[in-house]
Amino acid sequence: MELFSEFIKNTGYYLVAADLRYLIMITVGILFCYLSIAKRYEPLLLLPIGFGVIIGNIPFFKGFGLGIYEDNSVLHYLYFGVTTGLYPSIVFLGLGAMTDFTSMLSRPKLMLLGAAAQMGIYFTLLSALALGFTPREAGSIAIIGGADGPTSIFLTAKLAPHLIGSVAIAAYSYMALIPIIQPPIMRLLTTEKERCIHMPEDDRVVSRKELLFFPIVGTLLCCFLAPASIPLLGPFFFGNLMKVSGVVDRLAKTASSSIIDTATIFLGFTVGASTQADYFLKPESLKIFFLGAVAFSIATASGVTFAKIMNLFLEKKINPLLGAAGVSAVPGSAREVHLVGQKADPSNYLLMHAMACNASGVIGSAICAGILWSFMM
Amino acid sequence: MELFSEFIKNTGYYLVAADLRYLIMITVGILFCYLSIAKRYEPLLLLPIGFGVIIGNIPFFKGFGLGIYEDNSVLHYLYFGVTTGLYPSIVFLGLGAMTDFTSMLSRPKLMLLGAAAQMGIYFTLLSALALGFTPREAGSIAIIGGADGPTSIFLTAKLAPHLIGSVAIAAYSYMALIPIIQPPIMRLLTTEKERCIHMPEDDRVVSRKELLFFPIVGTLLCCFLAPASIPLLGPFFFGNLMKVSGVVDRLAKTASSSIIDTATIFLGFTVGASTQADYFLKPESLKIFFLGAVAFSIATASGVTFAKIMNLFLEKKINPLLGAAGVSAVPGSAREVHLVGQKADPSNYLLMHAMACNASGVIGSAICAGILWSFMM
Amino acid sequence: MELFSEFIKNTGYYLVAADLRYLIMITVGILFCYLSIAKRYEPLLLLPIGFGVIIGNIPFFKGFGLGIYEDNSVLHYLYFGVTTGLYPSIVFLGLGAMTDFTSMLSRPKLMLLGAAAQMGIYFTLLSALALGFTPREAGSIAIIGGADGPTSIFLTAKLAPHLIGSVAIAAYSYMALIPIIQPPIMRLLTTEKERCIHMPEDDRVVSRKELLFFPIVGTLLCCFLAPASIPLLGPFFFGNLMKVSGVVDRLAKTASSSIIDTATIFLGFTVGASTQADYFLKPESLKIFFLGAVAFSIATASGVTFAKIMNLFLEKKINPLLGAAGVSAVPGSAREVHLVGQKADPSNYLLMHAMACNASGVIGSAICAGILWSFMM
Amino acid sequence: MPEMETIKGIEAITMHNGWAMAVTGAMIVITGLSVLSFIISKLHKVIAFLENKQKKTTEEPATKNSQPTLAEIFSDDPGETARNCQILTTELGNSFELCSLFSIFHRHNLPHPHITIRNLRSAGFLVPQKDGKFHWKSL
Amino acid sequence: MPEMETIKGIEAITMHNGWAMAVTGAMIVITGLSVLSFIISKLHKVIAFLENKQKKTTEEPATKNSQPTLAEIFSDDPGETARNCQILTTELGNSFELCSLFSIFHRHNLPHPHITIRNLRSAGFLVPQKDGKFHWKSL
Amino acid sequence: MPEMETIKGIEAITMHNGWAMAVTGAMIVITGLSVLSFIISKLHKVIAFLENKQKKTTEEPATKNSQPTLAEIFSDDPGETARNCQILTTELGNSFELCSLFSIFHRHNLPHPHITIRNLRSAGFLVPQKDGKFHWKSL
Ligand code: NA
Ligand code: NA
Ligand code: NA
Repeated sequence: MELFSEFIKNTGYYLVAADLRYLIMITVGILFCYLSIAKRYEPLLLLPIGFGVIIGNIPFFKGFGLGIYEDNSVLHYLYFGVTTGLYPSIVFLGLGAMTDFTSMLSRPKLMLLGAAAQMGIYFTLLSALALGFTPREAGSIAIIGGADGPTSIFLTAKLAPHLIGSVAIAAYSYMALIPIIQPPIMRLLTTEKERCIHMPEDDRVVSRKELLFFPIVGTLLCCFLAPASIPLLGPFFFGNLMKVSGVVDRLAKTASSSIIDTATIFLGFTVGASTQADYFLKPESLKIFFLGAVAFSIATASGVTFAKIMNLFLEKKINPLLGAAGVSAVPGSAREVHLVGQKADPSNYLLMHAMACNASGVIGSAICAGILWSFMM
Repeated sequence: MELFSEFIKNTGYYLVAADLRYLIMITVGILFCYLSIAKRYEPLLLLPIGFGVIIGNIPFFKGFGLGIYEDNSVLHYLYFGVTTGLYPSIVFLGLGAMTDFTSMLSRPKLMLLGAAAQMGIYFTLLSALALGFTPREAGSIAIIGGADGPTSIFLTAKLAPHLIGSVAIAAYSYMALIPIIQPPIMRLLTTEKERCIHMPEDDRVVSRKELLFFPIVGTLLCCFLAPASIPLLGPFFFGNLMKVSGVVDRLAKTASSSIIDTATIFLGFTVGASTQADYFLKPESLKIFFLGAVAFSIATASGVTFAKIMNLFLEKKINPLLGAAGVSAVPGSAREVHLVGQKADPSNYLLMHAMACNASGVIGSAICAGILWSFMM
Repeated sequence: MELFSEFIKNTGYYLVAADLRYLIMITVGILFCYLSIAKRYEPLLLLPIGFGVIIGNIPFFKGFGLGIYEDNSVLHYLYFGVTTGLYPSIVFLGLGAMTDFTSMLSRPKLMLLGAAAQMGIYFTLLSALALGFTPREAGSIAIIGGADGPTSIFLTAKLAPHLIGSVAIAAYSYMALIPIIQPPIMRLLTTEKERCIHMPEDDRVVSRKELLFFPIVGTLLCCFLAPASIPLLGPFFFGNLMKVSGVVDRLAKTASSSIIDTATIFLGFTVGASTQADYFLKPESLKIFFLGAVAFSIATASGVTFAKIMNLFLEKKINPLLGAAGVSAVPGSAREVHLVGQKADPSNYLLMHAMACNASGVIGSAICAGILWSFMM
Repeated sequence: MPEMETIKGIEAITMHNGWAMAVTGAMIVITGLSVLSFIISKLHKVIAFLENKQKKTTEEPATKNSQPTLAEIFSDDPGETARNCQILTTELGNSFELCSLFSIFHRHNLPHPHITIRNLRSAGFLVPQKDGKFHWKSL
Repeated sequence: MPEMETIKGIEAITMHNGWAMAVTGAMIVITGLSVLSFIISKLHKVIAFLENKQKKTTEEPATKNSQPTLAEIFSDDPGETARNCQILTTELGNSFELCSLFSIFHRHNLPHPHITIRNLRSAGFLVPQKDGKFHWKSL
Repeated sequence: MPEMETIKGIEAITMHNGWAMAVTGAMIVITGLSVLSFIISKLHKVIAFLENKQKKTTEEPATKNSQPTLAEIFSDDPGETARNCQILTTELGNSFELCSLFSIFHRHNLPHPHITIRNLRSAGFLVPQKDGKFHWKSL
């Protein structure tokens, strides 16, 4: 009988009564699952995270090797790939093997928009410092403005591991909410006439040699500039070289299927599980969420504004909506840019150009991660 | 010349002469390979284990970093996934992504049989204690009655790691021997008339929403009840949600192919290799084998008996053979139930119902693992 | 401003100016990429290594967790599979699942050539000792003569981890250069008449049972003889048994695709990255490169010579070119043998026989790795 | 491992609290699965109830909200349509089966998915592979 | 790494027992592969011998034992046959090629595998996929 | 985590050197991507230049060096051709699509790849699989 009552005291039902925060988090997890399945908001990210949130918030008796923050638990071992930065690096390997740089290589000017959209990062850095976060925490929060999940997780794992959950949840939430966040900002900052600017369609045929040179040139340039971005950009350009080389197709295929899928599953699941209520539900998390929204908005705004500034100097005007695609959030932001453009002028086709900005935004935020990391030495 | 004689003394030939137990184990390994290839008894499990047994019992010079129980050996690193419980968790992820709960959801009553068949576990627990095993060892041995390989390995890794080899070999051996163990017990406990009971074919169409709700409801219910089953049931229901959601097909496909295959290969191979004769060939192993046979038999018997008890209260009688499928051992026991049923009445079709019991048996034994683990805190 | 100059001092541009050796290595990396893509020299190996060399030689600020030799860096964790020998073992698992021993089983005599070609290993052992290397270093360098990348990396990881980069680069470079190294030696040591010897085409039909017995017999024989070769030959024969058994096709398929591809990518990439200039560019590396060339040449020569000696005793002469295929270097050396044979007599068809020697050469060099390792205890 | 002087038999069971463990354990698993079984048997009713409720509150916004915009981007020019489709189908990876494509179009409520696909094929934007799958022509 | 004052040349070889290592190593690998080569060359004879012996002792139980029962489960109703086949073929995974199915039927000594498969297809239980593989209709 | 008495606002930014970090960081990323953008825009010219230069120095050895020897190994006997092709195509793995085979033949400058493949098929050396891929007949 004693054993029975002991057991009852260790069930989740008993434990949750003592700490209702778990229920809040489980509701959040279910909401994420719902959004990913019913609304199809970035399901590859939201579903694993959502279910991870549920699993991570089932109350359990501590000190027993079950929780993600306890040594020797299965979740802890799987989480190792997050805290060391392994999963983000591996995801970037697969992303590289999936990314087609043709569009970007034929429109190099658009790369600048991918740089401009990173301003959200630095603005958020200042805001986070002003809100009282330490510099290392502020750097982790700022990177949410890069709108790139693995990059955010990687930098946070290096700078402020205790914030991984909050930063990841914020980053992925806002990436899923791109269709809600970006369009009003885009419309606010552009005139109807600007939104109607057509982009020239076929700038130039990109040769196979260019595609081959790019990952090597890109590695040398970006990684020399910010060596701390090696763990992200190294695998990224490696994956891309495997893809475009055409001589190691089986490796490229595995990298862009089994390898990235495996890393995605465990990354999402454990990041979700790391939101254990007693670690996660703190005022800081709310602040981070607030800052994340600021970061995304500023990033969008600065991309658009920069495009408008460029237009002052360019003869052939750029559609300033494209600036919003520089925040990466592949391919969500590209799609939004395209849709807003089409609303203004149904014959306007911005998708390929937006993808070019997207690709450059990924590189841009990885560089920023390297820069921020090296600042916090 | 000295070097040569030194080398000879370190060959397996020389070493095996000093300890013939290795030869016994190698014979067992070859037998497992034979059964899996020639008789096709659960080849996905028996072949890796069988070859692992061979590899693990090639005599070698100790203290050199070769054996599975020596730090720094390749086998030791691969075995890490067993001792930490990682492989079983990952296998459950894949199993979830492969399991179709439609059959079970349309016949909820049959779930009880999956619970009843777990009685073998508790009976074996008592027997193992009576034979002088410590409670933690007894718990590990008892779980063999769950007839679920990964579950057994997981619990043993947590409770009594020194028994992993014996428990795993016993569990998998008896799972392969299901066609020999179960039918006599089924026939002994049922009348010809009972075996002829037909089951209604189409109970109800299961909607997609039910399939979507089930993994979440199941997680909340089972994991709240026995939080220690999270490492098994968490990934299991996660895999299932990925499958039924239909929005992350590429992840579900990778989970149910590359990921589970990889875990299966290394799980089987290293569990086999962990049967190194000097660790394995002990009186305890024989006792464990004996208890394993008892566990399987009692599990089968209690499933069948419970079905007969249910029939006392039900208007629409259940075919009691289905109780035997509650031991899980997917899909072996379902097949046996079906075949015994068909022998009694060739027009009797029990397969889908037996699969429902199977699925519930998997959940049942994972819950039992959680219960036993939490008892041994 | 201070921050800016601090940042500049930490860029690769600034650091490389202080140590131009990085530029040398990056050039080597680019050369490897070029050879693999443009010349298609063993791209599955050279491309990952080449890009790894580039990544590993981007100068960075030490003590920050970026370099492969720094704890806690992503590269360091990925490199773990090299230093422990895990990647080579896993590659051998996949190789086994891809290797078809039919050709070798129907021509057992040719196995001897696979043994003879290992003489290059022992000759190099003596040379390396004479050049002042320690016995453990000499053993690692000698294994280059086995012409088998994973085997070389495995043994070096066990005996002299500080040489992994040099040994691996040497082994893979010469494997890529097989078409340049082997033909002159073959021609030098054989007469036109010998090169024209035809080999009987269909020696014997190999039954499925033979294919099934072989991996088990091979394991018992080779691993008993040299237990230290278990980590290579164990997975190798395991993979092969999975393949030929036909009962675990899904496992065999995963082993020969996702699993080996993943190990190949990370093995190549991290081995390449381990050539960090300040660790790699030393006089020893040059000596190792020199000894590697010697090893390959002697291995080729001894294979050919041994075949000629066998011919003294055989009634049905063997084409001595086949000896050169005993160095393994699958399938490059088999192709060279075939091409040189065809040059002498366009109707001569040596490919299948050369493949038999190849397969035996792989086993031979794994045994030699075991022997050398056990000598250095 | 049990030592020589281990207590055995009934005594051992009692000492280690075996009876309580067995009874409690058995009770818990049966209770657990019974409750799950009960909930499952009611699940479709709960879902039906939720659906009715939801239908009333969200039916209209749901149709207004997300997908139609995507249908709009389909133009008469097959080239543009192809590019639009390509972005809709990034989730499919590099190569895919026509039926997956069809189901995506269907999900997005695009008009005449069959005709669209046929047009894309005949215009060469959907390139058949030898294994029966298709990939997009590089644009 | 060798130090400056390292002994080199023949002396180094002798000191480190190099000659013995090289000779012994070479001998062992040649002996090993020779024995393996010899065994391989006799393997088919050993197998033939074992097969003959086994045939005498196990031929009858083998045919009695496992597979025929599976043949029995094939009924006239294609629906039932389909479900039976499905359980036989769990090893194939979700999608498979007809030839794998055929070889499983063949292995189980089922009568007329070709006809069975054709019936299953025409009855819609075997659903063709675009990639030439098939999956079972959900039952 | 920030303590209670944490400095906040502008003061905190200044104290932690925030302004410098933000300005420097922004400058670096914009400079970096601008340079990359510039290099990319010139890349095709660099490549064209390299190609011209390379053409002059390596055109002849390139054709002499590696592939033609492989073309030589194609004989009239389809059996031998099959085996030759098989070794050329180890990179394809066990099963492959005809188009991959074709591209390898093409890459090796073999004469009439289409005819060769057709001959190999009709002679049964290339065995079609159900999924549209092919494998080599075991030789
Ligand atoms: Na970005
Ligand atoms: Na069970
Ligand atoms: Na070799």
